[in-house]
Amino acid sequence: MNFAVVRFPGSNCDQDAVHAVVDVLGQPGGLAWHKDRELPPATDCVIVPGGFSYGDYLRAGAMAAQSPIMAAVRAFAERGGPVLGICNGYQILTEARLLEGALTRNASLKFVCKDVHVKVEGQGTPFSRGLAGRVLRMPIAHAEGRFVHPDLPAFERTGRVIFRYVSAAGALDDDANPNGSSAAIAGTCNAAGNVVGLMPHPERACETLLGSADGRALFDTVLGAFAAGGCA
Amino acid sequence: MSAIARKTLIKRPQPEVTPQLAREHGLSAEEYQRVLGFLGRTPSYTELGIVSVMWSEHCSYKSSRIHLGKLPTRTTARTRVIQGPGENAGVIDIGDGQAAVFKMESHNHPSFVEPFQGAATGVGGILRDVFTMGARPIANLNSLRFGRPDHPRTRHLVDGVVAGIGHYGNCIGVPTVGGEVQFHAAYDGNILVNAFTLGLARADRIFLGTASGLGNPVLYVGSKTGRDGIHGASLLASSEFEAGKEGHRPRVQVGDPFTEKLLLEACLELMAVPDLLIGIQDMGAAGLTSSSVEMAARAGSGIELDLDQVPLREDGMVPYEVMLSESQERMLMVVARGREAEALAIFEKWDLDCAVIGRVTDSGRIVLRAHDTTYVDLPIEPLSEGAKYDRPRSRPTYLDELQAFDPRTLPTPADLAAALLAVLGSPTVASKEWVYRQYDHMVQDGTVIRPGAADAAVVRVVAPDGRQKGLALAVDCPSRLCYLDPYEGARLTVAECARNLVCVGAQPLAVTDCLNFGNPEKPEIMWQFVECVRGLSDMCRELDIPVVSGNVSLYNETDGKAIYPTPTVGIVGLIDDLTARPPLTQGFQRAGDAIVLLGLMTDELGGSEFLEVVHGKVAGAVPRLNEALELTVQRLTLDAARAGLLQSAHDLSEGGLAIGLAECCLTGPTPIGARIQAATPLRADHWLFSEGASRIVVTVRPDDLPRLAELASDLGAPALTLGTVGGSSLSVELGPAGGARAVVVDVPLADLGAAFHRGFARVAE
Amino acid sequence: MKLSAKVYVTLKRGVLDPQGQAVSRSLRGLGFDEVGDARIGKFIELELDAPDEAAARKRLGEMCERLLSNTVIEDYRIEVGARA
Amino acid sequence: MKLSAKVYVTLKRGVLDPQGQAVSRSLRGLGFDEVGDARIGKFIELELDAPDEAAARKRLGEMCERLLSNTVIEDYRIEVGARA
Ligand SMILES: Nc1ncnc2c1ncn2[C@@H]1O[C@H](COP(=O)(O)OP(=O)(O)O)[C@@H](O)[C@H]1O
Ligand SMILES: [Mg+2]
Repeated sequence: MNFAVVRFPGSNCDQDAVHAVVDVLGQPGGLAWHKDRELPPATDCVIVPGGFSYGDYLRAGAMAAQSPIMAAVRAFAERGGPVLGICNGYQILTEARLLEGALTRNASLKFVCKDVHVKVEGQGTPFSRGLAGRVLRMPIAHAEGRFVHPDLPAFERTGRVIFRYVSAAGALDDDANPNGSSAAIAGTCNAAGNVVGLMPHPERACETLLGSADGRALFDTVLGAFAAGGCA
Repeated sequence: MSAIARKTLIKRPQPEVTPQLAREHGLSAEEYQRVLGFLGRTPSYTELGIVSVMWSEHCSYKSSRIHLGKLPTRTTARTRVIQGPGENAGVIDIGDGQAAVFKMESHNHPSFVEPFQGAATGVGGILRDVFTMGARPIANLNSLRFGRPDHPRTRHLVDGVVAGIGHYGNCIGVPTVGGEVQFHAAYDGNILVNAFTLGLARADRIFLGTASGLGNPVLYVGSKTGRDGIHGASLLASSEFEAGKEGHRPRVQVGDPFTEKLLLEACLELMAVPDLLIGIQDMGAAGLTSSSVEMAARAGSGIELDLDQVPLREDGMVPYEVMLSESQERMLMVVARGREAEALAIFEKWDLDCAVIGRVTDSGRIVLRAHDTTYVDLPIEPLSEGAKYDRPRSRPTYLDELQAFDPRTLPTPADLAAALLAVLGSPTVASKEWVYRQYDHMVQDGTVIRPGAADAAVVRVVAPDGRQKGLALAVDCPSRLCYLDPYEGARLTVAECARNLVCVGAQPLAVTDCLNFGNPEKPEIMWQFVECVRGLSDMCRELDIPVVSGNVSLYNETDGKAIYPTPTVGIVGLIDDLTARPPLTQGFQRAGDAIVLLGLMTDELGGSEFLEVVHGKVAGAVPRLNEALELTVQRLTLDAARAGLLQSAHDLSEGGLAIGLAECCLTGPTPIGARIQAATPLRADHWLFSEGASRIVVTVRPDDLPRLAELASDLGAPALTLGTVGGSSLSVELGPAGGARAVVVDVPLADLGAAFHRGFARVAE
Repeated sequence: MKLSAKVYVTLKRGVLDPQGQAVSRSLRGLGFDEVGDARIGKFIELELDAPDEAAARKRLGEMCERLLSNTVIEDYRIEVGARA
Repeated sequence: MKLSAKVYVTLKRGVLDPQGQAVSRSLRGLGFDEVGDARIGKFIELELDAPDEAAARKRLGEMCERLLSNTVIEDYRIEVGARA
């Protein structure tokens, strides 16, 4: 499965994502440049990585969402291609309106870096198929990760919440919500289910040496879906 | 068409230079005479500005240089030095064709004036020093000193400094993996912000700050030049603060980590093009002036700049301001003649401002022109040579009385558990989680040991053959000990920092330092400085590790009150194979493991945290450091770790054994208690809180105890079994050998946790 | 025509503003008991060239929709004037 | 008297505004070539009680000095009006 990791000015988890899919999972993949209008040929999956695109100036993800490459990502998504936005990538996808809602300043008003647990809810996506109910431990590192949606009840009914912050035991509780997200939402998908965004960093949780390998589940899942004949 | 108008220099008559103006620029009468002498005429205003910053304490190290020469800086049996002090950062060989590049730097004054931006730009500056050498920065540390916790400004300063460090490192994507924070009234008027960066480079591709090759073009890259920080380096960092007197306050520099990230990627891309880049230096303190002069000086060449070409941010600037500006995120480089276009294309790709602003000459002079006028024509050598003083020094008289104090004259506190909790909860000792939560310590997918888990951080480095190596790094300075005894304190500093690395199973390789002191024109301060340098030198020699880079920050003094002498030390060490030998952490791992002390029990309470927190005293003789014992304890820990015998290891420092044990109880996978039973002639409070040097607490599985004992006796190292991991409290039972033992403390984990985890909030929230 | 524009971006009513809450709490903590709610917005000053103010306003509206504000959670208001 | 205040906090002239620079560059990248410099500030709306506007202004000045603006690098401007 050929991964394209989009590199914006200020991306800083782009190499980490490449490391996870290429070095750890052994897949082909590389970087795509924000000024390009096309994704690399034969791209099977797009990762919009974490970091501080454009310094997070104005609003996290706002300027990157307007990059030339994002038109190609949008077209890829419309064809049903799997797209994963991680942290700043998630912010970029919401700013680009590929995902609903917005990611706003943490309730604590501080940057927070630590391991959290998320529970997989929706499994109608290529990144979560078969994972429903699993509790995964992954790091977060962000200052603007508080998910808000102008019509949360309606959004909840669409079943597009994929990940929620929970305790290690899998329970919803306020202490487990690191940024004050509405309904402890940590990750969501689009209507078709092929575009997924989340604040935690699965690519930082692919090796036990670094503390957790739970994040691999997302990548293994998309690989499985691909092997089984496509992701859409 | 662009709506942005290019800003240009203006032409304005320059003020006439007089001895009075020279004095206002910080030049002494003798220094000004020297200028007139080598120049044979009165300098122009711009020339005066240039000489004054080049000869400032900050740029010329005039008070410290003759002493720094004594530090051991060359390759040792243990460590191959690729680049020692004198360049932007130090470089050592870590095998496999790889090099570790690192340095530490202070940003003390700016952080006191504007904590967020001051600390942020401090991080930006040290990062540039490291990537200038051709290294990708892979980890940051910071060492911070604030005033007393209840000082009205402390909270604001803590909040701003931590947020600023986080802002810069998080945004640029370099993990901040550790550091230290201490509080004391000595820093009320002068906080310390020392930032450390470690980078990774190819050993055969190190870049230096040299302007060589006649006719090669000089490029300016990065942010535009504004009026930020003019006189930051020369006046502010080279004289004392006076409360309320802020006339010379330079315009605060604002950090732009986003631009620096672009600069970092673009520079590394440029460096990968064969033979394109000749030399590079960041524009740090004294900006364009020091970078151009230093680059020409190192190459023995000359340099000519056309200041009209410098990208400007503000209208109405004059050459003097351009040369003295300390705007951040700027680089000066020399590229191969005829290949400018290749370089420019890379910077354009990264949306960076870039301009050819001059060329390398062989004149031995720096010549600056703007609008057809020559503003500066100065010989390089006397500029870079600078001034050099052997300032008078004398031992402070108060030391006799301080050192004569005998802590044994104080009574044992009635409630030892309360004393333990008070020390554990003091902001200097308590958990720094509030701090490192705000730092991305995991970006770059290499953080193997995170902050809070061990005495040193460990980041992964993948060798070309795929082997996973670990670089361990720590910063340290028990400044109270340096105050009570600068020579011994500095030795203890190096020993403790090295011991921190050994505790994760890493072999210490090389040192960087950041020497923070008061006003060197006072003989007592100068004495502290020289004693500390002597202590550092001696201990580095004992441990066989060179000093490869460093920084000096003087005049940390307000209204005549100096900081504690604070020679912060950073050490980098190596774990050769992480897969074969995962690094150790400090927390107790499981019930039933045996707790063993490597080292000796002594009653050395002088300068201890306990004395200060419980008795309100900073006095006494500092712990004795026996270098042979230190080496044996370190050797034993490393050998035992390599043999796979150890389950955890923790260095004992502030708060002594009691605090070390409490930290081990609280920082493992889950909190767990310990049962300690020891025979000792010492008083209970001395046993608990003494800060004797060269001690490490380790745990081993009971089955492995005999092998550890054997290893210890082979090396002649003291190893004393103290007790067992388990239970839900830390209990300590003491008594004389052969006599009856009594429980001296038995503190529930919950109480320990509350003190440890809430102690810092007192200053932060 | 050389113009100067000001764009005010504020959170929509109903969107939680933790920063505003913190500011109002801190102000009261400092003894400014008279303070009630606080809300925090952004304030963008732009220099621009345009044939006239109406044209500038139209272009600024587009800038707001595309970049300067996130209309999912923010409102904006535009002021245009001659350049100072 | 129930009043409503607006406080505008802007970077002092000459202080680098990296955020403004990025926004201005980005707008031009989107085809808004007519845009020159951009500077970004904060905008704080406060409800407060005060005997009169002059008194409110004085208190707001203190709030700015102590908390709302970082006077080392920022300037502020206060507007006071009746509560909407
Ligand atoms: N300024 C800081 N930045 C990041 N981490 C820090 C900082 N200060 C302390 N830490 C981390 O907190 C932990 C405890 O620090 P410290 O109290 O100095 O430990 P010890 O006394 O055991 O050496 C270490 O892992 C250290 O790296
Ligand atoms: Mg320490």
